[in-house]
Amino acid sequence: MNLHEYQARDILRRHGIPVPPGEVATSADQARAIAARLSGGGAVVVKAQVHAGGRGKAGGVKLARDAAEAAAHAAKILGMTIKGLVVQRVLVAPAAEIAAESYVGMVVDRASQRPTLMVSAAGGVDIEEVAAQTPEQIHRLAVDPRYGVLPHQALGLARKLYQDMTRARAAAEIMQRLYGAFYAVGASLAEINPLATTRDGALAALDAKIVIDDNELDRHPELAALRDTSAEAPSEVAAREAGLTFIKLDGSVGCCVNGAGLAMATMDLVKYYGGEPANFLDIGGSSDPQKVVSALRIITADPSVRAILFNIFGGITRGDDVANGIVQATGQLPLKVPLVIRLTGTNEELAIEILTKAGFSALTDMDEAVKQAVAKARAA
Amino acid sequence: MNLHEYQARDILRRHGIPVPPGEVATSADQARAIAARLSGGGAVVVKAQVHAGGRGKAGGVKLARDAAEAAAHAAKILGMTIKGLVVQRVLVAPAAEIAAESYVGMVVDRASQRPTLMVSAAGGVDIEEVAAQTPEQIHRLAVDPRYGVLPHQALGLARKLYQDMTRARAAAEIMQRLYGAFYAVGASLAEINPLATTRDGALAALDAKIVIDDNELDRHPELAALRDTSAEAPSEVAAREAGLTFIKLDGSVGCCVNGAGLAMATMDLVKYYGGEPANFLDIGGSSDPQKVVSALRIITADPSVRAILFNIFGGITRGDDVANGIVQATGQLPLKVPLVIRLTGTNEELAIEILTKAGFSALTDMDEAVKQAVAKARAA
Amino acid sequence: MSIFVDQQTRLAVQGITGRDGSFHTRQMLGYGTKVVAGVTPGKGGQVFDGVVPVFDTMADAVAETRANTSIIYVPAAVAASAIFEAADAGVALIVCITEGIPVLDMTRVLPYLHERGARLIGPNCPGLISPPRSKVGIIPGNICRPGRIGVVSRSGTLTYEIVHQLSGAGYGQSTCVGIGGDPLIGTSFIHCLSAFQADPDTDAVVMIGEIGGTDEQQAADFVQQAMSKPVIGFIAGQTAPPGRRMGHAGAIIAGSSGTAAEKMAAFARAGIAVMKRPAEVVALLKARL
Amino acid sequence: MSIFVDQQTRLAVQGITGRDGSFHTRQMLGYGTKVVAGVTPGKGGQVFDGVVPVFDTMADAVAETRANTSIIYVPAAVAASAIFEAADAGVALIVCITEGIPVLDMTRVLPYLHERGARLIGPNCPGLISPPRSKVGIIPGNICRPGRIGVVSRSGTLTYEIVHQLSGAGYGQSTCVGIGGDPLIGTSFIHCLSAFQADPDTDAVVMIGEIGGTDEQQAADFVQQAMSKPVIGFIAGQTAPPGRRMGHAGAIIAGSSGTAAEKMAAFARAGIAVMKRPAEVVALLKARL
Repeated sequence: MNLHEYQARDILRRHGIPVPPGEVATSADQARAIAARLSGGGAVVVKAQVHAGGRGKAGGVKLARDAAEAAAHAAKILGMTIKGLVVQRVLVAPAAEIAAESYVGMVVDRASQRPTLMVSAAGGVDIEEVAAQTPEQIHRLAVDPRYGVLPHQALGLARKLYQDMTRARAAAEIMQRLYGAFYAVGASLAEINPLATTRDGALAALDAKIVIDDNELDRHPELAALRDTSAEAPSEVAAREAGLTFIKLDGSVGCCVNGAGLAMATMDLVKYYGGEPANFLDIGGSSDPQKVVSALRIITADPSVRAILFNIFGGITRGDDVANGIVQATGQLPLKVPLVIRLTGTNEELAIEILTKAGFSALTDMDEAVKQAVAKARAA
Repeated sequence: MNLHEYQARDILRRHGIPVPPGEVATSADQARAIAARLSGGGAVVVKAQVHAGGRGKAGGVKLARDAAEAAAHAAKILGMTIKGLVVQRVLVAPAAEIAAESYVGMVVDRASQRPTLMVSAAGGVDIEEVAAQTPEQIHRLAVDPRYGVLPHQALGLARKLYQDMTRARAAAEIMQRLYGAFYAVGASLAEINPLATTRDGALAALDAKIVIDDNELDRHPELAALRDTSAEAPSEVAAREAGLTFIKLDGSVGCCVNGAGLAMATMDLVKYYGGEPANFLDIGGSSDPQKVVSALRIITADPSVRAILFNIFGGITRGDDVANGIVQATGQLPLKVPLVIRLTGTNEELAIEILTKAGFSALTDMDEAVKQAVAKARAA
Repeated sequence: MSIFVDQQTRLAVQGITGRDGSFHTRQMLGYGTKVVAGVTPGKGGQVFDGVVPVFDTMADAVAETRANTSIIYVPAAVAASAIFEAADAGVALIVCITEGIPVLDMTRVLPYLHERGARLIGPNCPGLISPPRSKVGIIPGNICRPGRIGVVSRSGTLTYEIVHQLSGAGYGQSTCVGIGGDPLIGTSFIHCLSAFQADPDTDAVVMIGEIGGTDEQQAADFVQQAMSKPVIGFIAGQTAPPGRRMGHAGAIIAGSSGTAAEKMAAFARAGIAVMKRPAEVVALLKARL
Repeated sequence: MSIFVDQQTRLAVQGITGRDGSFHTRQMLGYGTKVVAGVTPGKGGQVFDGVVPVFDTMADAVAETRANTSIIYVPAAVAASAIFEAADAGVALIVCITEGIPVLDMTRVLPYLHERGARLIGPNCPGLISPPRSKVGIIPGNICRPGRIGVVSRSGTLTYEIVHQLSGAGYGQSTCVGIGGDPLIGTSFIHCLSAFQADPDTDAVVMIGEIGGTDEQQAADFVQQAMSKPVIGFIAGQTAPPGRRMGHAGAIIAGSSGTAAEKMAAFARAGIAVMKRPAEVVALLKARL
């Protein structure tokens, strides 16, 4: 789960990392008031709070000389659409005079299986680009989670960013605290970019990004409450609430599959046979007919969908349950697009009987089903 | 540093361990008010807050049927002397109806070098006695501090105390939290005794004892502030403030030594030659003359001291510094008891010159010096 | 023969009385797996289906039944704890079916297992099966046939699809291992490939990967350097968009890293025959054997 | 010969620019110890007394000077961190003089050292000396003589007292080791006794213990089972009251455990000659050699 910048800043601040003041506004008037209160008459920055990179290029980050200009910028940014997401909130913060910018991030490195600090003196830009173009500018520390980030390790890393020992010590402290925050909130990514050196030589976390591991949300209800469903595609919100994994794509073949690997392979096969998948959708291992109903509702809500493909390999998932779900769902909301069903494995015969009785036909071969679905989507 | 029961209870409560209500009073009126507020008209217990075991036997723990009786008990207990310590505070807490009592404690086990949970179903009594008489009733878990107390380990231990799984789970949770508290406050001992099972089957930490590692106090000023100097011997408070390690004993030969091992060996030698040491006193490794002055002041404040013995083996400690300290101190407060000085090692000649000039004589042999000091203490 | 599980496997089921645990215990018993113990705290003393004794703790289960393998069906919130418990009890192989374990829990679990020399398969995996008698997990026994092809996969149903193709064409399996779809897992492709290479009863290996991470790339290097047996590979997720978690927590393209194209190229470079679609597995295998 | 330190010892001083560090570095240099590096973060590039290069980190110091031993004189609050750093830098022997390190810090430090196979002497110890040339710590060189008696002690000045008696009577020392007065220490009596037993240039060992813990009792068992060389023992604290910390954090009688009487009895049972007072060391040694 992505957090907004302002939420990430709050978490870092609570963990003792120096974060400059800043508050969130949902209207131009609020933005004006915050600017007046925090800036002391000076310049402020107004930043769109959306789950998308490249906010600056999209015009979602603006410098304002005073509170009036902050209100004007906020009025423009609020309601703006950035990468398909409507801006509902802006962060208003005093503009800092920046002497230098570093990057400090925490991830779990899959290869070493360790929580890993990544830092770079090339901050303020996309770290992916730094990694691609000047990988030697990125320094890593694979942390032993049995001991945490040890002070000398953090200082050694900080010295790669700062010559000055006082600043290096401050940065080392920030790295240790970032590690603490990372575990405390169950993050899969926590980054400070930039970690700015201000004119007076102090360090400040100017922008922050935290992604929470969805698997941690059950034990962190206070974080789950931070979810901003208004910043997500409604279909994905609905899918999550129905216990489905759904990702909207741009094609015309709606897919409903059991199992993530098979779902990806099905999408790939749609593409292989000349079609374009409209979505990734995994109904999971259980075989609750209600999930099938929800899945069909979400798929059919997408106007780009021209044909629907079920691909079910029964294991734990029972074919008859899926068949019942399809019959039930199509009874409730009659389909306007063709449906191709591939179904094999557990209770295959029973499933086919149920479907046949309801007027559907079912295939057992995956390639054949995908070909038919692609053809029908084209024809529609 | 020992904490009072009420301080230890606060710490456990903050770490999520179920501790029944209870507040501290310094007067009978306060005790009455607390009893009225907390008990709902029922019985309360009034407990002396002193750093001494056996409070119950000494009459420092009383059950009161109501607030009036609580005030009466408090009036009696406040000001009472238990093992040489004057009671300044009482804890007033609602009396619990107890079905069973366990013991749960955390220490660092020196042999395994591990933080260790010790538990026993035989709670409510001195755990030392249980260990001596029925050691099979004590169960231990050496914790790997790299991982902390793992849930299954705590549950395995809790099952040795409780058949009932709900209670065992609650106890396991308490053990994990006690471990967390132990590290959080830098304790060398943290025990709940008894961990009571109340009539309704819930667990509650009725009495708690926490000893903080003195070496942690610098990083925990909030704990250092809990020190109750009124509950300690004034000579020891003065010694600590002067940077000396001092322990009052019952003999007549005052000892002033550099180094803890040599100080103990000096006391032992006093005893060996028929005397009794009046104290343990280590002036430490540095050789600040001011420490010698403080040491002499503390030793001479003890009316039982009949002779004073200096035993200095110069290493880091410079003999001339000690000699200067002795001259300075005896100039400020003339001695009323004989002084025997043994001094060897670094700058021995210079030291003897300083002492001789000031009218003192110094020996270089430890046995000879101790014999003389014992003889002088006897003669005095 | 087979890898990791065989007739010597004595299985303890952690969470045997739960919905999934009880269902799959029956399936495993039906297949012939030696399920010797179940564990559910508070239910010690019961006997599951009249045949499997239930214990309060893994320590008890191992002490009483000499279980050498455990399988975990407990909820995600307590799954890491169950793995710790199994490792402490001394079993050599731990199979964790549970999906949804926080990654940070796994960062602490993995070194613990490493210190004790215990192997973990999973989490978030279908387990493994060595037809015809040893099934530890949830892979449907009826799609498998005894044989000489090793199968290793990050996926569940996609594996069934491919195993189904193999069995249908007469290619039985020595062992099928689902290593799991999470970012941090106990047993990697390389561990399995290495075991299949050493197994005299495995002739070829089918490796089913997906987007995310670099496990497949490392496996490709291993195949090139250390394997003499033919390997057929598949990568799911060619059409997956970057930055989105495709169901499996581990199936995510981070930046430009972990794409299907990258992995398929690594396979090709290492001499691994790459399926473009699952149905190609039989033809590719036939050409290599 | 000697144990733990010798002419091959290449020493890095952590905290070389501090009050204690600089004083004792001069003492060690004067004695002949090969002090090859100093470490003080932020002072890298300086040269201490014109002879010892100073580095910002232990890693730099080891890389540049091939230091194989470190000694720590930093304040207690950061001493555990200094030990971690030394272990990470790969030195084989770490001597920690610092007093006042929290015990819980040591519970984390000790497994870290163990994982890396590094030996720690101390903390809260005077270090060690192998006369006539290698001194790593603060034991005054002028009271020691080269010779064939091993000395191991939990104490500082009490050790000097006994070494002084030995040297005065012509008994030089192969190595004197102060293992430290804290409850948790890196090197126990047993480690030292075992090393002295193996050292061809040590004829007998003087072991100086004190109240608290059971290290001496375990050492007595070791002497009985594994040592052929004579051992003379002393225990300080016969008159210590229970429950009070006698200066050293480790010198405390907990309940009825760790008393001097108990330890002296264990010594006697193991055939260790027990001094009643320090001055007896020479006579007892003479009788045994």
